[in-house]
Amino acid sequence: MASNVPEKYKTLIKNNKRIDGRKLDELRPVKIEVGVVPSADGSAYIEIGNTKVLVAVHGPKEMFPRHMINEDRAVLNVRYAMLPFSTSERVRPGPSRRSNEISKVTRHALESVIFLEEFPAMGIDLTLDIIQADAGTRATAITAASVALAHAGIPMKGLVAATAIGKINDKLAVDLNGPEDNFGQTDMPIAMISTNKNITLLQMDGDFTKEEFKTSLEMAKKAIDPLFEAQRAALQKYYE
Amino acid sequence: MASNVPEKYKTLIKNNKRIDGRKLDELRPVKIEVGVVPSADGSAYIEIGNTKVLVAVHGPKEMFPRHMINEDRAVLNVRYAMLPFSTSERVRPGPSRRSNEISKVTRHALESVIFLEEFPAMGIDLTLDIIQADAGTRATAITAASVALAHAGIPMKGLVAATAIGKINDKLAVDLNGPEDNFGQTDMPIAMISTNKNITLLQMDGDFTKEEFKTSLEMAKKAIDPLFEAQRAALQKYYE
Amino acid sequence: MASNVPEKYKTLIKNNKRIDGRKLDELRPVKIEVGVVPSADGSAYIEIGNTKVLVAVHGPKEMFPRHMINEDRAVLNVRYAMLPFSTSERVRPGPSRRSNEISKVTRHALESVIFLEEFPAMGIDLTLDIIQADAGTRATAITAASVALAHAGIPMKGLVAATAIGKINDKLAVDLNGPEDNFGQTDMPIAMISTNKNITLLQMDGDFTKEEFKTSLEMAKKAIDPLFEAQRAALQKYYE
Amino acid sequence: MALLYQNRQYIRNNIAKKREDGRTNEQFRDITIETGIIGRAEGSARVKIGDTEIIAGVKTEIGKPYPDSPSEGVIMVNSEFSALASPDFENGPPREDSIELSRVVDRGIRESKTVDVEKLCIEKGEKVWMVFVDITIVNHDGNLIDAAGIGAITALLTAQLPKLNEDGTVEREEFEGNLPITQIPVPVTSGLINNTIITDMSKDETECSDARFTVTTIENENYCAMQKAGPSELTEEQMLKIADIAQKESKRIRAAIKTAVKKHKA
Amino acid sequence: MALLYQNRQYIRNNIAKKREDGRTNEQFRDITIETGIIGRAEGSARVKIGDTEIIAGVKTEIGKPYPDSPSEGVIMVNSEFSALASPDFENGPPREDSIELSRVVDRGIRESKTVDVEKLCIEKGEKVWMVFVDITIVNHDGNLIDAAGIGAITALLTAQLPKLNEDGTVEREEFEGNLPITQIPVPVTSGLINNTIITDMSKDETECSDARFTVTTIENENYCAMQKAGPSELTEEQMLKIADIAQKESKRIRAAIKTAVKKHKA
Amino acid sequence: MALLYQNRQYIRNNIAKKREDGRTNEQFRDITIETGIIGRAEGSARVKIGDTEIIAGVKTEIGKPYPDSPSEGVIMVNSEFSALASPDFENGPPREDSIELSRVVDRGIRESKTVDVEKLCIEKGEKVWMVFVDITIVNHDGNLIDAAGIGAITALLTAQLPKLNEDGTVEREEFEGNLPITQIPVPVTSGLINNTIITDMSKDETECSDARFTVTTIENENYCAMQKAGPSELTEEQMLKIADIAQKESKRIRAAIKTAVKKHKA
Repeated sequence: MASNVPEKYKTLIKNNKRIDGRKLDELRPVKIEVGVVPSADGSAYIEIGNTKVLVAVHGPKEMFPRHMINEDRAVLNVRYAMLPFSTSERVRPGPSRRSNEISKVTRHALESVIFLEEFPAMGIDLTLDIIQADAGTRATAITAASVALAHAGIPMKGLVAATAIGKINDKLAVDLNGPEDNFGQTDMPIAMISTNKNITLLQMDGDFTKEEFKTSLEMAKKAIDPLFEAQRAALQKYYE
Repeated sequence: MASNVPEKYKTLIKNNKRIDGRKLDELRPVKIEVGVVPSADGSAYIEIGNTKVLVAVHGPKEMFPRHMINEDRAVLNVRYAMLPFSTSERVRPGPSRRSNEISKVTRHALESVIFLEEFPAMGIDLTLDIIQADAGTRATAITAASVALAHAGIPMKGLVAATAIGKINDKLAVDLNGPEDNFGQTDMPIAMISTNKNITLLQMDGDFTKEEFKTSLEMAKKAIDPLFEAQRAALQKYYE
Repeated sequence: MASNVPEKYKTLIKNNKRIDGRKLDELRPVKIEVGVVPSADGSAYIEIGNTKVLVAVHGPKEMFPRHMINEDRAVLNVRYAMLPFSTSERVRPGPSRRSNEISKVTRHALESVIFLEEFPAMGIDLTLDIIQADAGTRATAITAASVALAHAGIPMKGLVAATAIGKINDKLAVDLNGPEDNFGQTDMPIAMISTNKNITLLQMDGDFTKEEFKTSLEMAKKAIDPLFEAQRAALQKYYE
Repeated sequence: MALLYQNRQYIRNNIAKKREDGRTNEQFRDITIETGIIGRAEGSARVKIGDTEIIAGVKTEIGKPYPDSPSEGVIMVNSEFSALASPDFENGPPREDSIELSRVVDRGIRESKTVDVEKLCIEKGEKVWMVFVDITIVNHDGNLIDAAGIGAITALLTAQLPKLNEDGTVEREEFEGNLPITQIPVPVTSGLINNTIITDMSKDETECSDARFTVTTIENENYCAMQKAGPSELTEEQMLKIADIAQKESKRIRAAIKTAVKKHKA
Repeated sequence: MALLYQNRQYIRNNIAKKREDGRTNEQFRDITIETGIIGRAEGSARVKIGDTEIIAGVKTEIGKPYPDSPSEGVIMVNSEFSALASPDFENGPPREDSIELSRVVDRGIRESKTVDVEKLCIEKGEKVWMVFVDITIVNHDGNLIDAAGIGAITALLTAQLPKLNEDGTVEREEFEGNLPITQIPVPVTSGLINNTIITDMSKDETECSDARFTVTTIENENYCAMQKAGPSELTEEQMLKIADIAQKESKRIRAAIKTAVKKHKA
Repeated sequence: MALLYQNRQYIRNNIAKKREDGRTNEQFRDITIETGIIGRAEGSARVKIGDTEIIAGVKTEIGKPYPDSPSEGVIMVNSEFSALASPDFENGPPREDSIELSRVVDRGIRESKTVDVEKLCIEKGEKVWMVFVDITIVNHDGNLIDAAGIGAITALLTAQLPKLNEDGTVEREEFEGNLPITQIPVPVTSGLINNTIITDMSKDETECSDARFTVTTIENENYCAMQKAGPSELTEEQMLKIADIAQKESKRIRAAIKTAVKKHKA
């Protein structure tokens, strides 16, 4: 949502096609692979368009630091990081305000589906490394995370997948790519549970009328189905 | 005590009047209010001239961090901070060498009047937030602090108040304001106990002859009385 | 090994003499003094040429931090620091990547001679302060460290001393000084045990043929003897 | 002090029937907005929502623009939990909450283009105004995000730019006009407690809540920012309902902000 | 997970006869090198040695040169253990290992003048290219230094400099040619386990080892960097032997790097 | 090592009659001042007071002036407890003491205008000399503030400014004259132990003391800085007495500094 829009990104939709040829309600190509980090208890690699994320789960295991132990349930520790070479301008290593906030909302996006009470006093570490960023990094990471948690054998009441609904050239569109995110009007990452389509993450920046917001939620509900399918297919393929 | 004195601050005393109209031995207007932070155990708001400070006390309570516990007495934890918007140039949030030192001398200025031995192994947290700074922030904070401690019901053998004696245009003056502090010759913050006028804090930067130092101590002893009165009046008003 | 070599340092060897008059296999003057820090359990001051280092040992004593305790043996904690005024450009106080790495290799250079198993669960703190740096600071510090450890009465199976072999103007030379290190081709710090000349530290940056590497090790073996003598003489002098 | 388990359960079980302080589910506590409270700041505000109190102050500095936006000034919103506000901050896990508060308010101001940052450019690629909005929590009785958001926009609306001298130095005691503010975003947060939607939750209610949803509305009734928080899921209907409440309540709050700013400028 | 004492002893006692995975003492695991894996990076590589996997990426920025080398660009190699790679990193003493890894790879590239930093100067004393090589450990099964070193040089060999606009800004999507790389240093690490020299140690073997020695060789068979690690002493003969192995093995690895780079540029 | 309770009580009970080392109440230990001890520093000094030993070194850099004093150089005094000096520093609460030491010495030099910072301006608003005085505690046997203060001023008095080349770079091996020093402030610290005033306290005495008072005097016998420390109160009379002692003792110490500096320049 920068102010200086380069000429080539002024028109983001032409003949109902987006700059990468997608329709308004079409996701970018999705690729999910399970078990990519041998030393982790669960792991997944995901590509959604040009956004690439590696996710690893370690645990359930002894909880560190000790003073954060919850005697009634496992604690989910989430660490989201953009690798230094994942964007145009190098990202300095180490946590930032942005990455801390995303770690928190990601944790909240996943906690409600995990049976944390089955592992009292333990910790589950979830690492999300953004290898290449082209918009939608938190949504992409969440989609991979629930696959990695399943791979680690952690019991869940459903999968969580996430995408974004945005507004570009005054039209609603699914799963924004980099230029659409940078030069569009609105971006709304949203995460849902596979079983009931309830919402576990929703953030929005930009501009929505009440009607647009309502429509966006409907669009998300539909658009997210292929992600659940991709998650299931990846797990199935791994165990075949 | 900067070297470039603007024209208008070259003469800080004219006809025995200071730039804000005060006499040499006159304090700035004082306003103290008790109980301004409902969630704290004790609190006070103070204005001395344009210097404004909020003070809160939490405790006596469990001591953190644990390894700093003193089994024989309570530990007084002091945190002095200038809020980012309290001065001309924004203050970066977080502790600095200056704020750490002031936290320490403030603690020493108050410890000798508190019956800390009545609360072994406990902690008393004292937070001093400088909302607006116009010289004398540590003195003003100390004056408010003993009111907030009293409001928290912490037993003390007396109140502590503080002011500053300075030298401007070669004359001694009480309770410097901002320009007097910046363009004067000497600044000496000093804290005393109400019961015996003994000194619990004294710092000095600038230039004093032996005689001037002696006179300064005498001036402080007199000047500080209205502060003790204002402290008592504020507490009385609160409990009425 | 900088690229801009000043005129006066282009020729580092003339008639088999180095810029400070030394022969190729000659150490700089060595001076070691024991017991220079009265409050420490062991200490040594060393000058090798213009490189000056103070070393202090505290312990064996209770180990901090507690979670680093090893129940089977003492832990050697090494802290290497260049004092701010030790080099041309001021060194910012506090640990750096470089100082952390040197602390680690120094620890490894000394651990194998200390009977750490005689002090289970304890800690030995070794502080290395570089007062003046003119190349070879880690080697100089290691040479002083085993003297300070001996002074602290810590049992060792031998002394460790260290020097550097370098290549300047295509010739191998012992114990590089500042300009030789900066404008030479290769620097190889090396530490050996007095009893068997085995190697406990070796690092190299620059360029060595296989033959040069072999010759360097031989040169080090010979060059290091005067250092062991200086160590023994300093300890003897102290106890006389 | 954290709530006892019994108190938590009591609040949760009874919330559908009545709130502790007798409010209706969607009812705000009294809001007071004061301006011009800090003489050293370029703009300032004190906001109280019931017993919750925050102070917001605006400061400006001259700095270098970011390489990827050479002709834009910089706006930063920062909120800190002072130890003043609650003893819990010392011990508990406050940092993460503090960061979320800070980020939500920051994004609500920055990404909604509330400040026209292009007007803050002094010399392209070299010098721009950097505008800092710092928010201090003085007393914490819940709903910090709304209080902080109201404080931030009020402080910005009353802020002035210091005069810039010919030689590039800043004249801190003279001013050259207002900040270029384009709109008045107002955040309204509701929470879910035991499946009941509750607006403007107190601190105790927040501790009993399962999820929160902040919706920020601008004057034309459009939404400019949203943030769900808390571990529980929300249904589509609950979200739409909370967005409706926000649209409605924000009008009244925006009117109060405007009144305070008008009074300040009079 | 750290090795149990019994496993440690078993590996140590049998190492002279056979390695856990059946390799000979000086035998490397399979090495695979991929290039161009990160579109946002100026150069990138993924290196696997057995189950060990690292990713290396090159990024460039414009910065000020150091005061004592005003006409030289800056090259920085940084390696981080991601929490991805092993749960041990959370609890144990990883920082020191991480720093050593980082320093050894950094020195291997920087002090060997692998990058001709004088060609990275844009305006003497004012503007130079800063080249960052960042390495992330994705899976840790030992021999991280060799994997990181191979990844760093491969990423540098495939990296391009972004175009510099007339007005001094960087055009991130166009390029102006390769980085000035002068040689291909290859690190090879062997360790000492119970007095036996073992090359390319697995993670378990590393935990059983008494000392390690990394020797970096350039194309003309000369050594450009060395680093001994670990608390035990090494004899002169052991060091010479390990240096010999490095010289021999580095040839094969350098050939693999060249093949990967050639394929990338085709 | 902290004192045992019994030792503390013994020292406190007997202090009025005799000090552990036999000195009279106001008597200093032997002071030795050496100069020019660090070849790399622009100025340096080693100060011993009894077994207390500190090293002070002056370094210079070129930097930007602060925005509110564009034609003034910068002087920074920093003192660090090295782990060399005492094992207590590892465990105890050293940071706060270290900061106070640093601040008191820093203020004693900076706010007393000991260095004429206007003469350190190279180019108004752009380039000034930054002068760093770094003090390292080598051995701690009490009275660090006085030792550090003496070391700082001695190092400054012997310091020279490096030569500035035409092109703005610094020639580190040539010099252009002395630093502009205007006066010689000397701190003298006395403490209160069980109501007795004791000057130049040892480490054990410091641990037994109730309060300390540092008074810094300049050549004309005026005071330029004071700092009370420690939790106990002092009476007016005690403060005046300590200030008297400082005035008297500072003369002898200043003479020793001058002798050392004269010898250095000869």
